[in-house]
Amino acid sequence: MNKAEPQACNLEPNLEEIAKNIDAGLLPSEVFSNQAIFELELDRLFIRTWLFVGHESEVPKPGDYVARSMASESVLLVRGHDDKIRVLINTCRHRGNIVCRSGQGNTKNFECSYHGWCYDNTGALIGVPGIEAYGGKLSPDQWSLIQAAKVEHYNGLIFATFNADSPSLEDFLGETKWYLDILTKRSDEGLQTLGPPHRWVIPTNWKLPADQFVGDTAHFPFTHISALKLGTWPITDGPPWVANISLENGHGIWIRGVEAGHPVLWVRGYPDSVTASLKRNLLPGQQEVLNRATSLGGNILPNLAFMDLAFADEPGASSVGYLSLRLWNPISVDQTEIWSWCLVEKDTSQEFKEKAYKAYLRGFGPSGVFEQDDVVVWSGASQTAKGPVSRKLLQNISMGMNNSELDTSFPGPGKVYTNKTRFLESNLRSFYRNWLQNLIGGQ
Amino acid sequence: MNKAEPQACNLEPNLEEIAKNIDAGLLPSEVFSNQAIFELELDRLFIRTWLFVGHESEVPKPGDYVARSMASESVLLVRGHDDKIRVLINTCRHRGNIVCRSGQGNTKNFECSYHGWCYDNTGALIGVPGIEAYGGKLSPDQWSLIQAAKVEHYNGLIFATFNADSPSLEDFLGETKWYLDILTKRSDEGLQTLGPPHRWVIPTNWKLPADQFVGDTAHFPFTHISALKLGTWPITDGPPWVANISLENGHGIWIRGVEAGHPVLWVRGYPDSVTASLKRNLLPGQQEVLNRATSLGGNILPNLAFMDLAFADEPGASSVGYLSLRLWNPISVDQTEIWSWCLVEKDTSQEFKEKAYKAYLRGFGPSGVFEQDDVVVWSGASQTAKGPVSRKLLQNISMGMNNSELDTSFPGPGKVYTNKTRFLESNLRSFYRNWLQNLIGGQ
Amino acid sequence: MNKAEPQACNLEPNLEEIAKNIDAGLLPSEVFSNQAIFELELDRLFIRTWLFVGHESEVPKPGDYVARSMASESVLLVRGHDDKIRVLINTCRHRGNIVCRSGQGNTKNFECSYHGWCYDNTGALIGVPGIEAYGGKLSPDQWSLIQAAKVEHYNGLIFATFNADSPSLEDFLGETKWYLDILTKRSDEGLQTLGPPHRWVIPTNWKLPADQFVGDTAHFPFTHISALKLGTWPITDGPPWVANISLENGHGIWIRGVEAGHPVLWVRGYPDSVTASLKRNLLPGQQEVLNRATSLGGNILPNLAFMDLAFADEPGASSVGYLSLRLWNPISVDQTEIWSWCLVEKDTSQEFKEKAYKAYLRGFGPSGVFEQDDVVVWSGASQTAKGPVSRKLLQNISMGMNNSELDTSFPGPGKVYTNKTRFLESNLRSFYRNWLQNLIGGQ
Amino acid sequence: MAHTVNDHTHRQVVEFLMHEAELLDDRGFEEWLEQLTEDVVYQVPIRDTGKKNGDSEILRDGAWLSENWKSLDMRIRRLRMPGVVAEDPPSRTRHFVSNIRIVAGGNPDTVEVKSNLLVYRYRGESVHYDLFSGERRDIIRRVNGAWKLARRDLWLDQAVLASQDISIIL
Amino acid sequence: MAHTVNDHTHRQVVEFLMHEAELLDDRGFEEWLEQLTEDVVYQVPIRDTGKKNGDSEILRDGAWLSENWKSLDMRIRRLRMPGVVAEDPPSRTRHFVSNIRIVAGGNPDTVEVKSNLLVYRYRGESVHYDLFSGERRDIIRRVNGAWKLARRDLWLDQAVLASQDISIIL
Amino acid sequence: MAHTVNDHTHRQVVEFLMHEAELLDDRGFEEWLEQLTEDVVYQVPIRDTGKKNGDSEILRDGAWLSENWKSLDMRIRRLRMPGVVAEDPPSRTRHFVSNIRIVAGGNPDTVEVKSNLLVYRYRGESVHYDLFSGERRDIIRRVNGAWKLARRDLWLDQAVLASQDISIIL
Ligand code: FES
Ligand code: FES
Ligand code: FES
Ligand SMILES: [Fe+3]
Ligand SMILES: [Fe+3]
Ligand SMILES: [Fe+3]
Repeated sequence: MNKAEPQACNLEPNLEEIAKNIDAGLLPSEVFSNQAIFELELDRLFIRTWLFVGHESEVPKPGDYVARSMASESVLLVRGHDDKIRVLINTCRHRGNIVCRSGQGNTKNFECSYHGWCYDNTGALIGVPGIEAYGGKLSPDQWSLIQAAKVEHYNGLIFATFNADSPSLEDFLGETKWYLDILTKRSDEGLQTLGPPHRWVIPTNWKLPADQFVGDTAHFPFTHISALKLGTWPITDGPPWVANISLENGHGIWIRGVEAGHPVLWVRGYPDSVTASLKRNLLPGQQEVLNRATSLGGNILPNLAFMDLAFADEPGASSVGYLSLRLWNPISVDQTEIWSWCLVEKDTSQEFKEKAYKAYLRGFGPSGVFEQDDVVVWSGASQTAKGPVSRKLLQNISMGMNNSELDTSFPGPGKVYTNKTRFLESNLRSFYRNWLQNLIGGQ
Repeated sequence: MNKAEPQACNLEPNLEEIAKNIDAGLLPSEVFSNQAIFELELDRLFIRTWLFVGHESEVPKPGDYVARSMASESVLLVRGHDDKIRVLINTCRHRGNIVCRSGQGNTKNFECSYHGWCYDNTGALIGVPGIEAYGGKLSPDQWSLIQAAKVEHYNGLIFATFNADSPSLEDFLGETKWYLDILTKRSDEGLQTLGPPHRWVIPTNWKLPADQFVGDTAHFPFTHISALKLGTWPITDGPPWVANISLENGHGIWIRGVEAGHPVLWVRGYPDSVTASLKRNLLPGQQEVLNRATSLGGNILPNLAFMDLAFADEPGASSVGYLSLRLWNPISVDQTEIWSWCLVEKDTSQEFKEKAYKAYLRGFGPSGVFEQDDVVVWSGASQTAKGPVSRKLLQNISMGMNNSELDTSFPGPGKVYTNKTRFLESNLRSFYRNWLQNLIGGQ
Repeated sequence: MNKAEPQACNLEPNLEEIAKNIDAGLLPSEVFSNQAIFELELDRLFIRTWLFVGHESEVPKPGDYVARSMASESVLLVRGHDDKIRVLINTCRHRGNIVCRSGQGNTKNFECSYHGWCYDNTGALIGVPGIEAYGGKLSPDQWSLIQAAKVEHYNGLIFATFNADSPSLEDFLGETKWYLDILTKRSDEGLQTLGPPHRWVIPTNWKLPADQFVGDTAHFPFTHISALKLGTWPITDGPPWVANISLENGHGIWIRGVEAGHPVLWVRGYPDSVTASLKRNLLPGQQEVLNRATSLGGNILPNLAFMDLAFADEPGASSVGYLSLRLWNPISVDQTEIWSWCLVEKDTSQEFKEKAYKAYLRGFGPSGVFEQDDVVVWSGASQTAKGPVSRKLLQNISMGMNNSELDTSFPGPGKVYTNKTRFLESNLRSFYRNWLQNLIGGQ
Repeated sequence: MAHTVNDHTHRQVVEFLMHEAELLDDRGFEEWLEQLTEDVVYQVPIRDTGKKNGDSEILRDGAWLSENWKSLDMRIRRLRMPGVVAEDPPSRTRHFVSNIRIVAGGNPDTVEVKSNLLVYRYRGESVHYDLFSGERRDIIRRVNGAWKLARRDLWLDQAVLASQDISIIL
Repeated sequence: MAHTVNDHTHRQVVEFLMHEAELLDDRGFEEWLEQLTEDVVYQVPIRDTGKKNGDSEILRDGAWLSENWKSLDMRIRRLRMPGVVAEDPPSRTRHFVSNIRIVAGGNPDTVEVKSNLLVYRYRGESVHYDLFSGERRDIIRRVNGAWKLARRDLWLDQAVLASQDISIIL
Repeated sequence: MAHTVNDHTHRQVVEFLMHEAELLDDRGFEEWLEQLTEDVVYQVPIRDTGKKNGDSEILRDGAWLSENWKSLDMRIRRLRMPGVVAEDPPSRTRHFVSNIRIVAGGNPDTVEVKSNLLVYRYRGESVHYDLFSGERRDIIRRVNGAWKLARRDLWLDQAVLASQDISIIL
């Protein structure tokens, strides 16, 4: 179908000028519509940095695999027969056919349907029909499936990178690890995904959802005004407190909660086992965060967003705590595929899990009453950014730039911005500064 | 869906060579398919010149607004609480969300659904939730909605431009005003639109419909051979007379009618009040034109076309006069959105209005028997212009170049071309010459 | 609809490096996804070389025409009133409207629906309404429909080229003629098409199907493993023999059959008249080929592929011999329109023809059990070639490069590669070498 | 949910709608015209995008089509003429009529019937097709024993037409 | 192919489905809710792309929607609120319900019915539309003489959603 | 507009068509095959774009499919094989059958029935889908008390196929 919409623009971007603007709290709209910037993002950011690909619990047994996308490169996340997790590019080395067309499964081998080249579940080329035809010049070990240069996980969250020279995952996450611990180490048994990830494609540049998740707490009472009235958001006592925590490498965390001293952990409805284990597994400061945050979200530049929150499945029902993960898969300058997971602690009851999944679905899944509203504003901003006049405008990301304090008493790492108004965009500035650094540094 | 059609070409256009060809009555096909030319058109023509946006009668009361598109920039045509008409770019200054998603309405304020920035109906930023977070550094008056640099109207036809240095609307229209008067000043009460504009998207470069409206009287008996047989076109006496009137700034008017001395005003079926007022309001020469033209059309470069004609709503029924306006909204090099209005004098009867609206619908609306045929030829020419051989061909726009007289006895301004054959393309040459001047001059 | 797929890449191709890789048996994936390469192909290959357009039997009578596409330029293959076959570009010389919108027919004239210019069935401009308006400056003979520079046929296969400086069709076909004779001269009465061509659009770069047809015999037992089990492929005795025959100008032929001395002509089920005429019309060596090939296919660079084979219409039924032709029409870098014909000798029985058409439909038409599988692998390879990592990979086309013999005892021309494994890609290397030569040579 | 018409009438009405759609798709336009009453009213209103929640459209005084017997006859005569550029070669249409709801049967010779309409339109030799979606609100009247279409309001679901024209009969 | 329900019930069930679809398209959401039993179960499962031939999907423990009366009521209340960004202006929907198959009638007050569903959704002022395709497997129960929807399983045919959201009721 | 078959037969025919479509969408191919007579003729002709007004197609001697029981059985056996590249993972199809018109019932055991067919086909994990639109002209025959499909002509509305293949049963 035709779209009665303007097309992406093709101006040559001036990265230095963009840098200056970001420092001044201004963001050129064209970062959301310029085709050249999108191509730079793929080349200098996405294929050079760590990308989230899935959760350990999705491939529990040797031979298990799930199909994923790393910046629209189709890959397979596989647990090999050696129990090692790899990320294999889903492209046959012979003539490029897609090796595996299934979304998930368990297999010993991947056999290409074009000429029968056969790879085992570690990616090794183990069968070439007619190999004699190569007169001994084809070394199978040089024609195995291309693997991501590194695959590492942090408490079950699996990341991969195509860049062999990248820092380690731990270094890449840096200060963010302290916060990820809060989400992933509450239970001795760890997290599990509920159901397969949701996948859908939305008409927006990938950075609009990413920058909202990194720190845009300000949109909440406006975009979600109707959803907030439904009675599924837990009500707590205590003076409201909101923070933007800017972390190394463009990552960021936001917290919506209460000031210290008014514990809200109870809203998550954890079973005793989790309440006990989190006391053992988390530092006191981390426990304090859980006790202050009714919701806590963030973005790990570029492609992983998360939100950890307490939410009820029905109006007036008790709330449960779950972790939602989001993967941004950039399809084109104005199309992004979302992958979305719901995770809970393994040692919660079946009833807790069902409640959590429904709370997730009805709130933040593709049919969720919060999610629906976000897509509209993201696609709106992505569309105006193509207008022949609007694409030359500067957006304003200076909120809190001249009125926020660093909360030095906060127990966690990073720059913890907060202010009385609870309106902040600190993390957005840090996100865009770092994003641009990748584009420039990659030159 | 896939389209089994070639794609737009990307050759670097040689504007000087195009200029020479136009002077020789030749037009390179690639002007309809070259992506680089399309981008030049947006940058150097559309966002620098006057664009038609609507009719005064569409926003009669303070607070009334309609959503419009200026070269695919989404704008709002609003009558502010101060009764002044403005054109506001529909892009929130904060983060670029679409401010207003409604097609029309009446409002005091436009509130952005992302973070609640609120603009009044003059575009002024009057509310910023959490403004304290800017520490006094955000001056709302610097973050109001962007307005078109100028908005002016000519007898109710509203135009706007993004270019503060443009000439006045009156200067831009120039000689064309004399003809617009004929269409807009017949009644003391002025014109009114009937119904909302029709909008549809057709697979053609915008210049093909525009150049037909500017002066292609020659296609009429061929493209419309079947529609002409239906008995809705009024039959008049008098020797047929056809003219191409080339006007300043690439505008053009064509007339299909009769020679002087065989008055045809009666075909328009005006009520007495209009017949009387047009005698008062129009110059004798203008009255003569109305008495000679069964139909009169034109194009104001780039985006406004019009046709004023007498037409019957049913075969054999009496004809009524109405004015049809067309706005060409370029979506891409081969997609154009059409906006189409039907207008009549306010002081005609309800019956007259209904008859006029049906005559318009059945003839020239998106389901009209004339309109349908035009889309086919426009899209045909737009498609061949992409062919790897055809895109290098020169089209012929020399009709009448070597055989037409300037009718110096004609009462109106401009170069009035006419000839015995009644086959003319004079206005097309003037249209393209001026179009190119914009592209070159804008360098 | 949105497509959750990466976009074509735009890197500037390094043709010299591609040449080196091809010599080493390596093929950069980006040849299937790079937009710049696609545009070079149109400009330097498709519009400069001979393209297949149809079969003589499709336009048997003066005035007969069929609409065709030459590299997405719409053309008409017409037999003029002078009984001469021409290829006319379907673009009106006046303003570029499509002259004829019908897929086939018989006509004296083509009249343009825009302004009535009328061309006869030789393309001559014979009518210009209002020609007086040109003041004698319009010479109709300079404004006739553009014709292909040359139209020639080889035994009924009609080719055309836009390049007046191209070699003759006979020189272009060169060694391939010897093989085409086998397919086209078996009967004294020649071939006839059965039904109109099938047309469908598949999401693949055109070279993937073309390179499979030129010599990829290796995919057969893998891609078609299920179809081969259905009992429609004829079973013959004799030691299997497979060859890749590389011919001048990038053309290639493959044969799947048996070694000499185990005649398999019988599988084609020809009537006596054909069995007799092919003995008269074919050289002994050509007859030997027919006696060794249960199937024989090939590709004439760039746009014609063919397959001549014996196939049963139902499991277990007797097989019949037919010729299938394929035209690759490149729509975009990742979209190809296929045109597909089934031909048989005219002097076969009605029953034979029906059987052949059903065998074709069920095997290799758009619903054919073999065809379906091929589209999947072609589109798979075309899609991975867009991945930000995969597009930089080198595919392997070295099969047989270091282990194949030239069969010098084979009666036909060209380099006849064969080996014991029957796995060969010799023709692919020759195809790509020649393809690249066109792109480089055209600079 | 009461049966507003008896089974016999119900089936007749359904068959009338099926027959009428078939005539359009088979290009039996003249016979189709015979299925209309002489005073037929055929309207395709414009639906605009309003702001107010709960109001999925504001129907102003506009229409995509506003026809009577004479104007439909005019359109159909044109479809048969040589040189009808918009429909030569003609579109192929397919009218998918579903969700038939007979809403009133006060007068035994007049039936109000709603149905959902999806029209697939294909033209020429591309792979492109158009879809039109909407609701029909018809009034069918028995004239001399035969059912005829007396009024049709087709509420198209689009605000901007996703088709280059309406050259077919919807 | 035995008639599992009598003609009368058959027609009632069909009319129930037509009425229910009409209420959704007419934005009569509150009245639509009244067509559901209080213990209604409304599920839209996820279908994933499995490898095994013969298995066109693997239904794991996921869903696009998993609703009950309260959660549907919540969604509908939201649709009526000012500031419901996702549906202001509201989508226009058209539910095309066809291939109605009444599969069981053991209990005279409970009917199992399958149908095919195509939903056309248009929003705003573009030329873009969404299509949702799937099969409904419903259980309809007679409550105090009126048929009510007691369970709906909608098997959507997509694995990756070709729509930016599901903000409408399918 | 006369009732050409009685209500009972009418309902049986409709249910036959619904059941047959369900079998295809549920991948019950072998059972579907049992719904065909042994001498079944299954044709999908090619419609070409002719010039003459009034002739929306010229049906020449070509077809997209031209099948009998054996060839359909062959296709179905293939769909069950491992390594059937075209359908692994399998397409999901939805056959929307509407506008059912029973056109003749001269012989009580043979019924001619036309219907409109829209097929939605989804495959793999993209957001892409195919739509096939056309008219079915079927002959249904009663064999030993059970209705069977004896002949199907499917008139697709496309001239150029808007799908990469026809690997499903339409
Ligand atoms: S492409 Fe995979 S084996 Fe050839
Ligand atoms: S984008 Fe409008 S208020 Fe933030
Ligand atoms: S475009 Fe063909 S006559 Fe003018
Ligand atoms: Fe949000
Ligand atoms: Fe016209
Ligand atoms: Fe093959």
